[in-house]
Amino acid sequence: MDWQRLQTIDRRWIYLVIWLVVMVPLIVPFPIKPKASPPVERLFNYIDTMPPDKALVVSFDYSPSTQPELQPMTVALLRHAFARGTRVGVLALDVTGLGLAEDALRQVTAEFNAHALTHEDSIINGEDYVFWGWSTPAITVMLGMGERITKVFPVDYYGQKTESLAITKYIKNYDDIGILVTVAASAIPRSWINLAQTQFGVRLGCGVTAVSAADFYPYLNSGQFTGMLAGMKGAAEYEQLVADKLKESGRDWRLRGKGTEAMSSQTAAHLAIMAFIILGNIAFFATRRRRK
Amino acid sequence: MRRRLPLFLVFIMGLFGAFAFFVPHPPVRQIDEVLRNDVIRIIGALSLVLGVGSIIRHHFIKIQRKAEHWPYSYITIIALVVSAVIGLFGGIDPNRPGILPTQVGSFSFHIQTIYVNMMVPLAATMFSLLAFFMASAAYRAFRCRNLEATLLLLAAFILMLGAVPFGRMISRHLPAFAEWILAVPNTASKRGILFGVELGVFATSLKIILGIERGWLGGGD
Amino acid sequence: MSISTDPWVWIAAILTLGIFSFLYKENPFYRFAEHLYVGIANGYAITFYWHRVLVPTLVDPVSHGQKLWLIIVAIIGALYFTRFIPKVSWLVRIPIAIVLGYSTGASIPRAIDAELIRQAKATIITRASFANWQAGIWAVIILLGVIATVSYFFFSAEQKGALRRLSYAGIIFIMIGFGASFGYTVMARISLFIGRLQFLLSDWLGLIK
Amino acid sequence: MLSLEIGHADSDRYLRDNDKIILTPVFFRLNFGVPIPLAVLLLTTLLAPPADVRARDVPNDEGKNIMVTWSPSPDTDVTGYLVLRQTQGSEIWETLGFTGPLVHRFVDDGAVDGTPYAYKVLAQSQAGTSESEPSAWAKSSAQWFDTGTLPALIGTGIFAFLLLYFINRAKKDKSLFIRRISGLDAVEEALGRATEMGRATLYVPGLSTMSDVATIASLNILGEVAKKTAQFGTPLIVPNADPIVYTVAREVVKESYTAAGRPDAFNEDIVFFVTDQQFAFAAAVDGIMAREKPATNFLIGMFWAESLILAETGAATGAIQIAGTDAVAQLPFFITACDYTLIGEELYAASAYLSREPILLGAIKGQDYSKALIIGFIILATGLALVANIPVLRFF
Repeated sequence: MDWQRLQTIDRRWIYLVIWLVVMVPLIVPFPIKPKASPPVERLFNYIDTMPPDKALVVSFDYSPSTQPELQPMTVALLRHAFARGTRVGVLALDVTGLGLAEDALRQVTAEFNAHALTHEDSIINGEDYVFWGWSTPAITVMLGMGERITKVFPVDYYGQKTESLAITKYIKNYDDIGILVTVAASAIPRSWINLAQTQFGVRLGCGVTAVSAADFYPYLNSGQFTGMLAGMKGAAEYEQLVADKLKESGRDWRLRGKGTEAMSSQTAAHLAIMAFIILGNIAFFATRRRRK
Repeated sequence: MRRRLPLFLVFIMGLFGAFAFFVPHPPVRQIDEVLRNDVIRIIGALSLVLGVGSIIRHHFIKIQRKAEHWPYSYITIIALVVSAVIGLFGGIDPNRPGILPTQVGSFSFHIQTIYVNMMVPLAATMFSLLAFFMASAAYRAFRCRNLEATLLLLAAFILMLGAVPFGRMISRHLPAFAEWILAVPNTASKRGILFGVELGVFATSLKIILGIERGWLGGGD
Repeated sequence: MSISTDPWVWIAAILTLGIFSFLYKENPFYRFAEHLYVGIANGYAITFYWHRVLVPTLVDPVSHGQKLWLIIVAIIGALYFTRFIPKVSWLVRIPIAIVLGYSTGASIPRAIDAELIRQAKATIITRASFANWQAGIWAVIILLGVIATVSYFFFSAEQKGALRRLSYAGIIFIMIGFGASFGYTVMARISLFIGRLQFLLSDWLGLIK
Repeated sequence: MLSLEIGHADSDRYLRDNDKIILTPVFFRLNFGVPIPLAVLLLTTLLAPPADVRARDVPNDEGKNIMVTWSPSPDTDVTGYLVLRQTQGSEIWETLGFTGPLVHRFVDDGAVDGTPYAYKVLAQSQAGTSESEPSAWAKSSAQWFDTGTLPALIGTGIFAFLLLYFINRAKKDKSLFIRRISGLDAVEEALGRATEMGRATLYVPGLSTMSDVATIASLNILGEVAKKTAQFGTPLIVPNADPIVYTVAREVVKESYTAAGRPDAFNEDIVFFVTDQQFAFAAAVDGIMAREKPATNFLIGMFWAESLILAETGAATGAIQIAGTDAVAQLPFFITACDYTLIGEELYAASAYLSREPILLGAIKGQDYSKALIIGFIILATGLALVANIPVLRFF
């Protein structure tokens, strides 16, 4: 074998391999069943055992640039809530997150309504969920929601008066919220702690990008975040937990999990890079020995 | 005058910038806020004209000299002018249209539409090239040449293993070990580097304010 | 399979492929995307600086007769253009001096306060660090690592004897840290590429749904 | 219900006497033999008010702020607190704001300095509200020195002294030592290679503005590099991502060409601006690297995620690459993809190293002593904390 040539291989071969190992699993998925790490499991378990009258609130605090990592999380969270009949409130603190929230809600409600037979099964806007929309500044939203949410969002994203929505009766302020999950690529989760949690004691969870996860571990360890989803891996683990739950309750719908799907690409890409490193070193040692 | 006035200004402004950090009294705070929010921003925004002038000139020279690939210079100039006209006259806020219509039938060419459908995908794609470049950089650089290079390689390897489900299959403790590397040796080295960097920033800033370092003045007298 | 009919999706897809083609080699397709990108980026910057900076901070107040002193600021900013007039071109140094002076001055206490003092404080070991023995050992390792790393950056002393050994230990820490940062970032970068592929395969080609 | 009546009054014009008027009958009736169950009912629906409301000026600020603190109502069903303010000489209580049930402090940021104010706090629950006694009068004032910045002031003073002392000494003692920095030793070799190959040299002074000190350090190095390219007659390409940096870079390069005795070799197209958008700039520089194939690339200054995009493309074109940045997050990528990397402070030592100017070398010595001081301080503080159990962290 020509080790010397392998050492100075045209990098385009490497690019081609990376391209293929990422793309093929997206088209032909070979699902790797992810095993949930403790922070993901804690978030799932909390939401799963929350009193039925408490709502889940998802705050879309990210922009399209981090969508590949974060959108699967919000989708999985919505699925989880609807699967157990939990009421859901949705808002966005990043104005570009509005479109992402709308996409996620449209997707997940369609998934559930496609299998709905009765009014009870259906997911209905204003009854089972409310999309408050966006407001600024963040501090006013975070504090105002502790007093009365309809004051912060007098009309919802679709222009309906929030006071007139059936769901408003059940979600008035933080007291009615079982957990609020902020999904963000910025420092916003910290503001949720500093304002909403220290002032009103609302329970928080977060979903963050892989790169920023290290910054949030201290808050997870101190219990300020009940759980955390970090990067695509976190999203994939949550998707799997939700899929298992749906299957258990006889709803084996095989919904598309962008996180899980991407995880096989991620694993393949990581293994490929590691294989390259190993190969490079074998070639390196082989040529060095020959030189001696 | 030509050198002294700028040096004097740097000294005064620098002194004030540092002073404002320690003094919260209203006149100082207010001036500081005005400097930051108005003066620096306006001066900065006006400097863009210089930059745009430079890029247009750069491409005009190419076209004039018929330098290699000169026809592409037209693309930059035309794209620049067209998007600037759309943005300046069509408005930046979709809800407050400018004097230029930005919609033909159902087709919108508002500057935000251009931003979302051209700049965002271009930026995201440039950014995603890193997936490939990390692989090729790792392949070339991560060789066990000596102890330092080997440690670089091992640390990267462990972190990569810890990131995928495969790592847990090798050892249950691997993800935790990866986290430890990040939290302990990594923190130590970053902090050590940071001490030097901050002192370098401090020293350079002081030298500029005191006029010891004056390379920024450029040539001439 | 349902290919998108939205012209903007097509434009985005074509530009995406244009950039990716650079991985094979520099080519007219990439060159086109690159030149277009630079042009639009500048056009957008002009738009942004005008509508989001100059109009609210300068044009609006002044046209309403408020903050008239801003006109002086605008004149100072306009001194940039003296660069093109050889006789008074030195005046370009005035706006530069103002921006440079203020920002370097402001960076002095902040470098000390936010970074040096805070980081030094975090490095000091107290009895509380030993609340559990593991955390205590880690704190000691961090302290030793910081000392070793800093010693690598001693420039005015010759690297021999104890200093040489210490700064070599510093390099070891630096390399482990760099390797860890590199490995840690891989996943985020692959995610970006997955995002682009999902756009191409799903939004554009409709191959996966 | 009684408690509802207490809180019923419009809080914007809330008279202090209200609660007395309404509370009196309660106690009246209690004292005069109301059936016990009714009394219990009345007492439980009554919310205990917050107590011990205190107001004081917020220290170390620009005035206008008064901090209000209180002991919470012992009732557990409190949903929040409303803070009210009265200006001396006025009968009106105005509502200032709302805090959550867990927070027992509030900053009034709308006070007029020197005017006395009194505050009271209203506890709210589903059942109703109850309010505290008013606080004593308090005034806000502005301070001339923020005592919280004292450590920074002391640090600034000590480091500035060390720096200036060694700069001063260097003016007399010219034999200052500086250790080897391999990245900078390579500059000459790298430029020589470009000359031999008859190819250009690319210099990217980072993507940041002049306010980033790394940019200034980079421009100093650019000055030295440009002198050499002028001497060797190697073409130089300097693309910029900030208009002001572009202006200064142009001046610096022009000056270097003049200093090297080759003002004729300088042309306006050496230094140019590209765009201030990060990835558009990266795309353009990648294009330049791939088309012009410079023999040497300098990537020195402040970089973000584009660091590896530039460095890997440069490596692919076969250029010798010298990088330097103080952006700790980007150093791993430069280390892996470039031939030489100036790590952190090495970037700042560079202009002293290249120019060998005694003043700059003196500054380096001052920085070294400052570092030694920091390390000594950390060790000393650790010693004191561990051996004598002195709460050192509280001092700064």
